[in-house]
Amino acid sequence: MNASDTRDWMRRFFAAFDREQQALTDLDRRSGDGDFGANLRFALGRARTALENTASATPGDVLDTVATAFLHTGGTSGPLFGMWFRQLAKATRAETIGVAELARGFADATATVQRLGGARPGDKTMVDAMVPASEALAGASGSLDEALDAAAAAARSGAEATADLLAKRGRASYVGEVARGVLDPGAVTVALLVEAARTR
Amino acid sequence: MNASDTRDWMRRFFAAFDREQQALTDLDRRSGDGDFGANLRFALGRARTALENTASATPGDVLDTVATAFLHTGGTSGPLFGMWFRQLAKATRAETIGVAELARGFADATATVQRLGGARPGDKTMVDAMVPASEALAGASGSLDEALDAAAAAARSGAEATADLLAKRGRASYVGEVARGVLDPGAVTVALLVEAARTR
Amino acid sequence: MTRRQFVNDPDHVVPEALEGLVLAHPGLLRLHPDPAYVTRAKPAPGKVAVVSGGGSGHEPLHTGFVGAGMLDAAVPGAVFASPTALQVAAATTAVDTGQGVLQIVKNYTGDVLNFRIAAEIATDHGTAVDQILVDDDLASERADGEGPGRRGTAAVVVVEKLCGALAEQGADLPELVRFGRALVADARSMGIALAAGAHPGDRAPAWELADDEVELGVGIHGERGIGQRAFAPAEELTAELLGRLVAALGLDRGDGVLVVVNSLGATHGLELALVHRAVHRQLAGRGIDVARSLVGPYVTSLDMAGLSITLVRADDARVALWDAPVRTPALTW
Amino acid sequence: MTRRQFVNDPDHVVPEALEGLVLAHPGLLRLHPDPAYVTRAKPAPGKVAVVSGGGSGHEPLHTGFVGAGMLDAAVPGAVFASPTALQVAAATTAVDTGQGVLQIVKNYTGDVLNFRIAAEIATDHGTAVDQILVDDDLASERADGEGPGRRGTAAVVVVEKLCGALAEQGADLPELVRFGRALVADARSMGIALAAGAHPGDRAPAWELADDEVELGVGIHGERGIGQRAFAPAEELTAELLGRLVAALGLDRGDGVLVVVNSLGATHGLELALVHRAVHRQLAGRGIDVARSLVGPYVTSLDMAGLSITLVRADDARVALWDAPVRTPALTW
Ligand SMILES: Nc1ncnc2c1ncn2[C@@H]1O[C@H](COP(=O)(O)OP(=O)(O)O)[C@@H](O)[C@H]1O
Ligand SMILES: Nc1ncnc2c1ncn2[C@@H]1O[C@H](COP(=O)(O)OP(=O)(O)O)[C@@H](O)[C@H]1O
Ligand SMILES: [Mg+2]
Ligand SMILES: [Mg+2]
Ligand SMILES: [Mg+2]
Ligand SMILES: [Mg+2]
Repeated sequence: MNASDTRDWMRRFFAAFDREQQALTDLDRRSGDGDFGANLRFALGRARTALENTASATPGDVLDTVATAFLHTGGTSGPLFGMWFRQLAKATRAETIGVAELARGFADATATVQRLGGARPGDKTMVDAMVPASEALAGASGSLDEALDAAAAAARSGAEATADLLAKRGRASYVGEVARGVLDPGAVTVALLVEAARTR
Repeated sequence: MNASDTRDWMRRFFAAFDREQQALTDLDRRSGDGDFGANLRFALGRARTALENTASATPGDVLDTVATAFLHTGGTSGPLFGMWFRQLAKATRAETIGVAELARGFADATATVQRLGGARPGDKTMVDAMVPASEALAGASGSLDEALDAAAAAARSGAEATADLLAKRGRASYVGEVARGVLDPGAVTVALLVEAARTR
Repeated sequence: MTRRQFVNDPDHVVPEALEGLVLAHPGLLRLHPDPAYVTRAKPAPGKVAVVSGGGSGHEPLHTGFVGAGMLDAAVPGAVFASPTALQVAAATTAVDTGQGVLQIVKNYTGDVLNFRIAAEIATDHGTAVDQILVDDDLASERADGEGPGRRGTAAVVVVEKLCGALAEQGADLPELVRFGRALVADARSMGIALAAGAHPGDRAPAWELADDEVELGVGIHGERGIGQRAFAPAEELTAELLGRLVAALGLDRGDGVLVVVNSLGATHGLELALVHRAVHRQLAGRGIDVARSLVGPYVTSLDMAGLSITLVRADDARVALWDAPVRTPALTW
Repeated sequence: MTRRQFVNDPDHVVPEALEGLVLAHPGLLRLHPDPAYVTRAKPAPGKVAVVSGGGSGHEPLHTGFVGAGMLDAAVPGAVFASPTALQVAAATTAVDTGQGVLQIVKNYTGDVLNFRIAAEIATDHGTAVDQILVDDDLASERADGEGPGRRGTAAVVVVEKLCGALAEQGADLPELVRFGRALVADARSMGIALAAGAHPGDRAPAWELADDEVELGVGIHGERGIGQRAFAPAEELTAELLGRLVAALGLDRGDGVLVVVNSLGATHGLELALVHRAVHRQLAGRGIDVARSLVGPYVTSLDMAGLSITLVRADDARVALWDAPVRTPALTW
């Protein structure tokens, strides 16, 4: 995966978010304060523009540009996704990267989000999709495509599982049982992101 | 008239005001803001206490104590009556005074009120009772008693005449025709004051 | 919605607040309780003393402007009522150190009367007194010159600051009066309200406005203004006031002004700053330079939601006096 | 009654107000528009830089406290929303002159997160950063220690003033952090509201109160408090807050305190002064000495009618730092 592949990844992610934005906002409305979609739209809009105006030599350069856009964004998801991308970028500064770099990057990035946000798996947050994706990459032995398939499936099932959880972190924790049955929008976004990494 | 006579004058004035306070307040309510009675009560209460606690050698000392009480009082009547008494006090600093001193004192005092308040006779203010009282004293040729009788009658008819006037000064000027037919409380108070000077 | 205030006995608001103010500034202020007035904690000898005062409810005016470089004494009346003549006379004679006293008086019947009387009494006591009458409020000006004329509003802060500085520099009484009167002639203000204030202890504001109206030309004593206009964005409301002020002062390209954007009580710092930006840009658009500005609550009308804008013609001497050091509870630099 | 504000586009309130603020204080402040933050016009070399920030709507906090003796930079978010991590990081690296940067952070999830991230980013850029978390609001403290803990409210002004003064005197970063954390541990606040505020552009306040109720323990972001109590004279409401604060700090006869009587927005100076008097007398009645006090709008919550009281244990060192010179738009002596 080189810089151009990474740009394609991000483009597919932007497109997937555009499709799902309304649904994500609705999820945050039912469990939080309803601004998730707007926060993400601001960040991705800024990322899109920045990528158009920035040359990037490595996947890390691309991911760092996206990180900066998120770190310019409010809410809880802005800074946490920002630090996730920023940490991933640090591990992907080679011209071409493979499963090993991605796996280390996902692991570091997820650890950073957990350290900063204090959420553990099962708390009904983005972490519930990040951790299984990271573990799938770490355990992958085949091709990049196979590894990404596994990671995408893991992220998606992690996101799906948030429906049954009771939130312990973030705004959803204020509403308690009311949000039972509602997917966590942050976790769903992680699933969209990892799914977008696949090229087939 | 010595200091003790002057105290008696003031005591009769206080008593007359006590009797008329409600009526005066009603007059100010119909033509002004309704606080005339309260302003006067504050001033006279203060004057009463001050007189009890102050020795006075001349009529002027007594009148100056009353002046100070008025000058401690709000509204328009407080400072104007205060300066009236203050000016009168300046002319009555002999141990005993007669018609001449009183006449000069009333003239100076009335001039001071006119200078400070800018009201002319006919403007429907206290001046409409002060001016005829002052003129009656100036024209008096008989005894002090006779002079005071004449002054009292002049002040009263000046006050009565304010009913037909249209106010040009003070708060009553804001309501215009509405106060036509209403006596000016300041002028009525001047009548009470001058009437209280009589000893028979 | 009912209006409430932090109050004990409504009749004791002013003396209690005076005590609380002076307790907060023991190094700056001294309270004289009866007759009530406030002086500097450290009197300044060898200069003309500057005294102002008026009704309470306009805080920080005037008590908040007592201190080096501004007032020597402030005389507070009851809420929206003049102080008595003897309060003013007592403050005036107390701060005279032999150079005389300049009284700064806002143009209201009660204030004018009581300060005039106070000046006469102080003169009788051997104090030289002269006065500056501040009448900056465009809204109460009548074309025929009749009536009580323009009221005194927020320009009084500029007059107190600049005359205070000039007195500190050793100007004598005639020079102060000349300077101050010329300054007042070059000063105009106008206010606008979004909601009336309420007297301490009162459960209702002094008057109500329709949802789509604002009150133009409000005074600072809870009086209504000269009329209503449609509520509009801040830029437009600012333009409405500025247009009148610029015309009244005959300001032209190349002129400079001192600006006060003043909260009438409940208007927030964010709003004031945003209006100040509009003032700056609109004046720049007319080629008028903002030499200095004050943005904040300086002359309030209890908890009225609203603001006033004051423009004063600036020249080098006035700007230098503006910049001179000042050390009071509400203005320090 | 409908609430209205002086606003153009509600989305532009913060940048427009920032521009208006800096235009009013060109000699003191410099605006960096994107990412937005405010620094001193004249940077101070050779000292630890002090940076704070948080949501807007609390003016004069924090931008009004940038200047000699207090903050080197302030980072404003949208109304009631944290500034972004990159805003804070940009301000932090911009003011570092090699001695490191102290960040003063009010305890809110968003602020804590964004300042922590900013600190990491600035550290990556070679800036030494450490933080003081201000958590003084008694109302949000839970006995079991669970939840997000005490919020950061008006004590932040005291922390910014004293740490600013200490930094100016040349203290290094570890000393500042030690001093600041001990100070925070000795500071408690509590607020009370008579009416909620309204967001710029909103026609209604955030919530309503019954005519005979006040809201106890309100925060500064329009949240409701911990409950209602009966409206009462100012003495009684003051006693309600003071009793809790004195107990929480374990204050005893002979102790001294720094006091802040803070308007939450629309509460008038007369009321604040009158409450300050009550605080003074009630503390005196308990044998507690008020070493210094601040009375005014310092940490507001838009145009909320209400106030907060802050007590901070005083000692000679803290009083000396309080008295040290400061020169900012909202605090100068
Ligand atoms: N402490 C936390 N750690 C990790 N993720 C969190 C945390 N708190 C919230 N989130 C994530 O943030 C998402 C909400 O983001 P957003 O709506 O931008 O923030 P806010 O709740 O501040 O409005 C949630 O769906 C959740 O996935
Ligand atoms: N300009 C003036 N000159 C003389 N007397 C005046 C003037 N204005 C008002 N008065 C007198 O003052 C009286 C009202 O006094 P008061 O109620 O104390 O004042 P206010 O109108 O300020 O409430 C009037 O009845 C009138 O006699
Ligand atoms: Mg949200
Ligand atoms: Mg949010
Ligand atoms: Mg009256
Ligand atoms: Mg009256």
